[in-house]
Amino acid sequence: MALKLADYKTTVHNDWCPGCGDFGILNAIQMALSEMQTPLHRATIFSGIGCSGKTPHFIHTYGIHTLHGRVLPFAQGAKICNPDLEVLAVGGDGDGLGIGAGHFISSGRRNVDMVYIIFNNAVYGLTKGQAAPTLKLGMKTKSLTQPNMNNSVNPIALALVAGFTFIGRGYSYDVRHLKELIKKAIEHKGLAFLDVLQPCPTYNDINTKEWYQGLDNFNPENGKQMPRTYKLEETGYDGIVRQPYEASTKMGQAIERSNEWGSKIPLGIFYQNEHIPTYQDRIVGRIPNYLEIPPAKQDISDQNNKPTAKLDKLLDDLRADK
Amino acid sequence: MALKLADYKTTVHNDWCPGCGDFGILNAIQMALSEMQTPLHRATIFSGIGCSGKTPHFIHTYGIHTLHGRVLPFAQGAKICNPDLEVLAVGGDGDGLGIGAGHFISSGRRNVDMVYIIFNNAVYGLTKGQAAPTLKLGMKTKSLTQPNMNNSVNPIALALVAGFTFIGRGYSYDVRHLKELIKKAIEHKGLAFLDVLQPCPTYNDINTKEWYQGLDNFNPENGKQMPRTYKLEETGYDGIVRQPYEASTKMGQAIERSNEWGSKIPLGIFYQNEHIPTYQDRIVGRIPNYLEIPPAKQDISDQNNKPTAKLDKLLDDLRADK
Amino acid sequence: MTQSKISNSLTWVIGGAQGSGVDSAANIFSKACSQAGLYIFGKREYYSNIKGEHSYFTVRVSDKQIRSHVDDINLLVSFDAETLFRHGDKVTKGGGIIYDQDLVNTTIQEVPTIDDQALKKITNMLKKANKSLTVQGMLDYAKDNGTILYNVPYFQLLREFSEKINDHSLSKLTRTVNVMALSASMAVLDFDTTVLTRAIKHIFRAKPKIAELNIAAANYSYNYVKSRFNSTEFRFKLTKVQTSSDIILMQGNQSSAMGKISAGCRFQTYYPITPASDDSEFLESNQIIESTPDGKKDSIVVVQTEDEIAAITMAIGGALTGVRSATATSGPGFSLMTEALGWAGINEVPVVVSLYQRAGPSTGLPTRHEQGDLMFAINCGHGEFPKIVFASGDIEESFYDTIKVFNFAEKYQLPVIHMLDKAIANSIMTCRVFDQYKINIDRGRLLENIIPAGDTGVAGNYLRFKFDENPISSRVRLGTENGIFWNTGDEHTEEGHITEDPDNRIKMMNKRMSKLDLASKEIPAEDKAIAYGHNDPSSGMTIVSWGSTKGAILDAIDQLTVEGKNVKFVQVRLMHPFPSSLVEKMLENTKVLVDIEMNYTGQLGLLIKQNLNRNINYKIVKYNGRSMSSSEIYNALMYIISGNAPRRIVLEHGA
Amino acid sequence: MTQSKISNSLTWVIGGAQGSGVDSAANIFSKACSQAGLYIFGKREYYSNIKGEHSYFTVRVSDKQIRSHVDDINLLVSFDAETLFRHGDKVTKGGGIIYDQDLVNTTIQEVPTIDDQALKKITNMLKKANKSLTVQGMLDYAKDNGTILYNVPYFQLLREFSEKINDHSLSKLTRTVNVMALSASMAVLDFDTTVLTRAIKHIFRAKPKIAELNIAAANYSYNYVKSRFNSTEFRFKLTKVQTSSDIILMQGNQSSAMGKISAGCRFQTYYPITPASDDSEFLESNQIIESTPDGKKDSIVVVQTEDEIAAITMAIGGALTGVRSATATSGPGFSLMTEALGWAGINEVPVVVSLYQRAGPSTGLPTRHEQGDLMFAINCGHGEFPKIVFASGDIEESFYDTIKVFNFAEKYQLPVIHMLDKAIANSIMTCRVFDQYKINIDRGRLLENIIPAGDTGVAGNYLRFKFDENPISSRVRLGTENGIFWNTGDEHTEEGHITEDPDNRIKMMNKRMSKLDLASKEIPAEDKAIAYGHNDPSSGMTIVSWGSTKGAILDAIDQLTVEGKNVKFVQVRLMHPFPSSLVEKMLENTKVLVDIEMNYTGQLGLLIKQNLNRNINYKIVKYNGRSMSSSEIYNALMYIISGNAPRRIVLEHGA
Ligand SMILES: Cc1ncc(C[n+]2csc(CCOP(=O)(O)OP(=O)(O)O)c2C)c(N)n1
Ligand SMILES: Cc1ncc(C[n+]2csc(CCOP(=O)(O)OP(=O)(O)O)c2C)c(N)n1
Ligand code: SF4
Ligand code: SF4
Ligand SMILES: [Mg+2]
Ligand SMILES: [Mg+2]
Repeated sequence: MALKLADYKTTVHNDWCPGCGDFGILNAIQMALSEMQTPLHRATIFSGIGCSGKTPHFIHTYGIHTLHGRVLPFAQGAKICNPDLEVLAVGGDGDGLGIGAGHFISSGRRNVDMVYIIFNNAVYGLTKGQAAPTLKLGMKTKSLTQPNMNNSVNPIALALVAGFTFIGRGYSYDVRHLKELIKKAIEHKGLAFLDVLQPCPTYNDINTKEWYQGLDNFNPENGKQMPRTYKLEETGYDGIVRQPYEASTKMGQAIERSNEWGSKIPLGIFYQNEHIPTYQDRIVGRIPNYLEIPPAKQDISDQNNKPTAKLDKLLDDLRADK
Repeated sequence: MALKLADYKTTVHNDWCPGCGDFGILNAIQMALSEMQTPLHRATIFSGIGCSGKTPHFIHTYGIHTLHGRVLPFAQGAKICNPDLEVLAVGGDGDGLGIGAGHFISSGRRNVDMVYIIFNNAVYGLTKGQAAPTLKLGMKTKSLTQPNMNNSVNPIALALVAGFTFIGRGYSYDVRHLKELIKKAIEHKGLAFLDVLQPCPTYNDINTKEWYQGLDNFNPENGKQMPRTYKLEETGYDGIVRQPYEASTKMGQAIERSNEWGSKIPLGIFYQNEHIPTYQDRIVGRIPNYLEIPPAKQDISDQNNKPTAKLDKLLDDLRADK
Repeated sequence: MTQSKISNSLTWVIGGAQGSGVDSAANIFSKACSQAGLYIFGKREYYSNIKGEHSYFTVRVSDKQIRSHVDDINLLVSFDAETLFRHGDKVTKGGGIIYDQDLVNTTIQEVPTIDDQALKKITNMLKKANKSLTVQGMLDYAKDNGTILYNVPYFQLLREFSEKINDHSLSKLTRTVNVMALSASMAVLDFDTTVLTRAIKHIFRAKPKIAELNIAAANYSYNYVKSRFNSTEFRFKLTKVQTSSDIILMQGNQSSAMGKISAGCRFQTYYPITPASDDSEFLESNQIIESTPDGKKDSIVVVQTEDEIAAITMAIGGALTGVRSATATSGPGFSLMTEALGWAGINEVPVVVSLYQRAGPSTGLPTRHEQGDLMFAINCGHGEFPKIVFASGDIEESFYDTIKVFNFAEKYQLPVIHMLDKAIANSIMTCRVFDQYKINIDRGRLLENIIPAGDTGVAGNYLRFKFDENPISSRVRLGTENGIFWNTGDEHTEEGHITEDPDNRIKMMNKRMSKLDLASKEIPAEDKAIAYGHNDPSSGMTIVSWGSTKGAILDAIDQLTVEGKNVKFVQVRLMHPFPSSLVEKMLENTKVLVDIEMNYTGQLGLLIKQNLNRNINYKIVKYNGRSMSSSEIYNALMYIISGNAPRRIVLEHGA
Repeated sequence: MTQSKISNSLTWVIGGAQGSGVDSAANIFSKACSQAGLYIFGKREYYSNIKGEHSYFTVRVSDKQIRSHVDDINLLVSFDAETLFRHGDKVTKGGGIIYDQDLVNTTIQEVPTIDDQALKKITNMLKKANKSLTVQGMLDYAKDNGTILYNVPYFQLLREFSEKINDHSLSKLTRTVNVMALSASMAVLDFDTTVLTRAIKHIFRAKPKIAELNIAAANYSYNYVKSRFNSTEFRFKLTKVQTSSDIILMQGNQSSAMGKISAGCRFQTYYPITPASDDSEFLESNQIIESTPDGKKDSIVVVQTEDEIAAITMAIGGALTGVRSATATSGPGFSLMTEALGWAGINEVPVVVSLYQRAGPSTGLPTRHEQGDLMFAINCGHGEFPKIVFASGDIEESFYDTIKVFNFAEKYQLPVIHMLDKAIANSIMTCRVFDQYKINIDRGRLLENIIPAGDTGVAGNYLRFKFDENPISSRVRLGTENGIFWNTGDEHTEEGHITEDPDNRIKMMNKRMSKLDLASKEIPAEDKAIAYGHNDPSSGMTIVSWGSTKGAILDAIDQLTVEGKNVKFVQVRLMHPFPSSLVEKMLENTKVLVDIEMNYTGQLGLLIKQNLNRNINYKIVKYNGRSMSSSEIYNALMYIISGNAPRRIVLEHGA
């Protein structure tokens, strides 16, 4: 029996602020899973701490709401032990690029086959609107008493340099497009990253829905109001590395596009490279039968509760008479 | 009286392995300071933990050997409180790009006016040769029982994306060139990063002195043996952003060069941009007299040990009769 | 039936959705009371949520000093349904409820923010009382309790008011509903409107337009209620009394920060976390510091870091330049700081951590109260190093203590963990104006100059960790001429260089750890522990506690005294090194020792056993995330006095 | 003067620069002894340095089981000057020193790795004895002590040997100098060369060529010494005895790792740190696991993470899939893990942390020993959550205990901190071969399947934190059909969703914390504490201790018993929850309680006071970074027995 969208929803009361961009991302995740008919029990959503961190509670799959900044190592641990799980990690920009930036870099180096989605609202939502790492230098949202002191970090470029092998950007109010991105990220073999632009109407009065829609953004040529976001795929941009040798060029163009901001903000797939072995592949290089019997599928004791592991060889080597 | 090179040396026994690349870096730092005639007491060398972390003990300036991975926040704290100090932070690649990667990113966002030098030997020296974040995927140094499982991180590109405003690379056996780089890094207004290629003869038998010298590296054109490293400045490369609008192009070319590795490894200044306000400048935006009386120069109590701060205004506002 | 009036003594509660103005209404009320010369104690309860979940503010008012809340509500002020469902049953006989007439048909199921557990509890209660599961049902329930109901048709009033002031942006006006509810309560209490007006002006002093609008709305609502209801019927009443100019109305999330400014703290790092961020944000908003001599402007640099590890290490870096440096955090952040505290310990760096406790473990109940971090703070960090752990008991103490902890940090050259908590941070009270000159600044052995070798005076070849100055060596700022030293997390020589020599190790450990003995000797008794009251020789009952339970305990034992039962109370303040002999002395003549703590284990109890070899006779603990009321403590103590109490009493009050 | 021969009982020490083959020489010696049927206890001391600093290896040999080292050296084996300067004076009368003739003129100032403090100490000693500050001076000093000197001209031997085997790469041959020194000692001890040969082969089994070269060099040196010196003149002698096939020679940095393989640990994360990394590296080198049924190959995935926060959180992530997961670390890394341990605590996730203690605080003495993390481990993490802290006393225990701690973690669904230390990790000893089937695997309430709703059996609507299974609910792996649950660091409902309800909070706290009561009840006595021996009723002296001091204490009390003095020893193993009543019982009849610990504070002493309300009469502590010898403990106990000892005795032995 086909799973319906409703099957992916819980009855937990959602207490995000009215109009929060998080709702769109939540819907997109649920739609993606439902369109892919991912069995409920096969998926696990991991999250960090923040408004965004509450996401798993609203999704009817396994849901692990972890610690601030640590969602990636938690999620990787589960995926490595059981590669059959569909693992999605989600969290805020403060969570992932502030306190969690170190794990972000190191996860890129591993390329574990899973998806990581950052809810990018440029503020620390749940702690009441402090500047997040994606807020531009000198910006003063209504939640700040003084302009932001720090340069912003570019999540797309950072992911690229870290080694993520699928990098895209979505917008929380373009749920359909975002849903497609999430599906592609899930299908990707390797670590996929999605930077999702997420208005926080409560604290961020700069990067609002209206701002992204471009209500104040006029085409210099024809004077027409135009949305700030545009879709890479609609411009003929192709971020997919089809041959390994293309990687460097494609990275270059992705970086270039990632620097666009202000009146033109690209959405879509910036980069995808399936020629990099996943962490799972690399483990197979050490443990040939890893994918057949990964840690989670090993019987460690027999019916008599005796260990199945045999230490004979190891111990023999140490015997006094050896 | 002019300070001599010897004045910058301590009598502490140096217990690095014979032939360690760290010696060259130490010498270069001491030479740079001495050529710049930095008063001994004005400089503070901060370090992380590792073989490289022992550096400050060999330099006769203030020396703060901190915690593994935390050298940057320690150093920034001191520099922010006393902007008159000459602050150098040094540490290993594991220290700075493994456990410390999060601080690396966030420091880039701040652009505190100081220098950070990574001793890049691609291994965790002091813990006996485990793979460091700069070791390439699949490499097996003599200290490893199995090939490295992780992709390497590109320190130059990472520094660029993080927001460092001066980025260079030196080689520990080219002490003169490295010394010049360090001097330029010190002179730079903003956060300067130097990636220093540092052979670790004890554990890394891949990126050895001989390898950098190119004993096995032959020019495909003339068959002549050629060193792997070359100097950017000798190829006419110019990484300096002279006008703000050049920044993006210069970043692009820096990224491109940073991807060179193998038979051609660039040394020198990849990027320099003094158009980004330093953290000190940004504080002045909030606290106009910060540079004249920074935290370290404020008298907090008078001769009678009474606080100089006056709370009257704050308290008045709270009075019941207000 | 006429009842005697109760003047200037009541508990007033306002509730509503997060973001709907509950706090500002309560602040106006509190300010008005204090302007009227009354004493208040207020506390805020809220969810870890930005908008929509239920929050409420309790303000207890009195004409004498009070320090805690009580369980009962005398006047419940509401403008939503949830507040009624959650608190309607707690209003006392003769108390009142102000509510929105339009909501009476709202069913409990229609309120999405009432979680399953609360739903079950309230439903059961209403069902048992045969009431409908609606606001009306709850109001009926309250009426049965003897509560008086005041319905205010907010929407209608707003509409009328909008016409009156000729402003038809109802959605904007709707934002004054909190103030309307508040002023309705003022009318019921027969409170002075001029004070109300002044209070509104004060709270909105940064936004005069908004102030004006709110004053108009307040008056409109006030007059409506006055005209509709006979306020003399209500038992409780607030009247203006003599105001004193040396009383302030102080919030607990600013008192320690203010202490930092006075203490000369000039560098604070932080990573946002509830309930600690307010401390840093207050400093950030007051970064320019007026100083003597007149016209001198000092400043505090506040840095928002990437995480708590950076916060503590950056603060230590700052401290090395001789700046009084601090960071403020809560449990999760503190957990991340312990490695660096060890570094500060071994390098003898003074640094202050303001630890605003909240309910743990892990994320726990991030906006709720607990005192669960005591044993962790004392034992934090691998290895052994000296640290001072100090706990303040209330808002007033937290100001003075903040100056003291900086003195301790510098005198003994070690990290100090200053324990505060959510109950202090999210409460507000009237107290005597802070005397910022009461406590001197003592920087310990901080040298501003080193006389170079050859000259007389301080050792030419400066040794940062000189043994013969045992145990406290002179400290210099980074950048001092002739003062070069080294620091390392490794065991070190007198210069600060790494050494693994076993004998040096012993000497350095002795040097560092013996600073605690010195601190134990030198720290004045009143900073170690304070004994309040005395006990009846017959019962010999003494309470021991620490931190923010102080106010509720004092209020409870006052009540007992009134009834002729005397209980002594020992408030421990210096938690580590533990003031064993002083506390021992204070416990002389104690037959029944009662430990009162906001945690599961009874952590101070463990310390007393560890340090005094003395058993706790009764534990009164609470760990439901809600601070203790004096009523609860009073009841529990009465229970113990009755002789029938179990050895461990778990308090459960609070919504 | 003829002295009686001492056969098969001696302390042998070899020293040299880090990286010069000290360890392999000691390993060969140890292996040879064990192959000869003898028992050994060996320990390694080294600097936090890669090459050049002084390291040494002590091997005590006996024909009976031994468990510790003693202070005296009977045979000192050296091939550099520093070893002589540092240890020459510790060789007993009648003991011997093997040294390089070419070094006699080396002055102490010429050895750069002798740090200032050591330099001062040695210089003073030699000066006082009127000896020159050279190797010769030290040798003279030793000679005065009655030590016999064996000079071996290594360089000359190497040259001759090189000619003999016709291999002129002297620099390569120089690397056999360690084995030459070792075999010289074998000659002096009159030890069997065939055993020596076999041992060399075994140690170099991966590199047969090198083995061969070393055997040749060994024989050359052996024969030289035999021909030059009359070995019958030396008092100490080693001879082959009956070997037993059930004795193994085990290194302490592999025993717990081996236990992990047997326990079914299939996921280990780590960040490199001394002395914990060896544990992970052993697993990494043995990642493919032979299993039953025959031919089945299981495996353990070992991940080197970016830091310790990632290590613990990744391990927890793995544990959520039902895999027995662990991480191994030392103090600085452990400090970073405490926040995540609280998360595991509140979410009831079984995970094991192998905490290899080293001397703290901060970086401390990273390659030296201490037991300084006990109180930190017990109280780690903000807030209150259940955890088990378990301490192993020696290499053998550490194997079995590792299996037990995984059982505890899964039965009680909580994090377990398994305390080990540098003394265990860097020691080697002969012990009975491990019986890997002695301890069953107990996975607790881990369900592999959930029967869906409507069917009979386990609740249809699976609740991860079901109350009525109090206190331990059934656990499923992520990915189990019908088993969907949630986890959160916030306080949660039975499903695992966030809730701030105060009553639920109390129930969940009770559920979690009461698991400790259950553990206290169920964990067998022998896993809580073990009492050894008995005390003389007259003296009533009992020692209490924990962890790796065990061996030295047992050896010391054996010695006391020989002298007719009986002392009881209580080794506490379950450190938390503390086995109060069992220890209380074990301490019955104790008049003098002596706490022995490798730390400054006497941390177990604190626990005893906290849990037993009982004072410690004497503390014997040590915190110079070097493990306790049985001689030191023996002496300290004798001191106490004498009645003149202070209440706190600080041991100071060790180089
Ligand atoms: C270690 C730690 N430090 C601080 C916090 C407090 N905290 C909770 S949410 C949050 C930031 C949330 O911002 P972000 O990650 O951007 O998520 P958002 O709320 O914007 O979705 C912080 C700092 C915490 N929970 N843990
Ligand atoms: C928190 C913490 N974890 C682990 C260690 C152990 N440790 C000491 S040095 C080191 C790595 C050193 O590698 P790197 O930073 O590359 O410096 P190098 O020795 O190569 O110069 C580690 C992991 C530590 N000191 N602290
Ligand atoms: S604070 Fe911002 S991010 Fe958080 S729920 Fe509200 S709108 Fe969304
Ligand atoms: S281990 Fe490597 S990095 Fe460390 S001192 Fe030796 S050669 Fe240098
Ligand atoms: Mg955010
Ligand atoms: Mg390195």
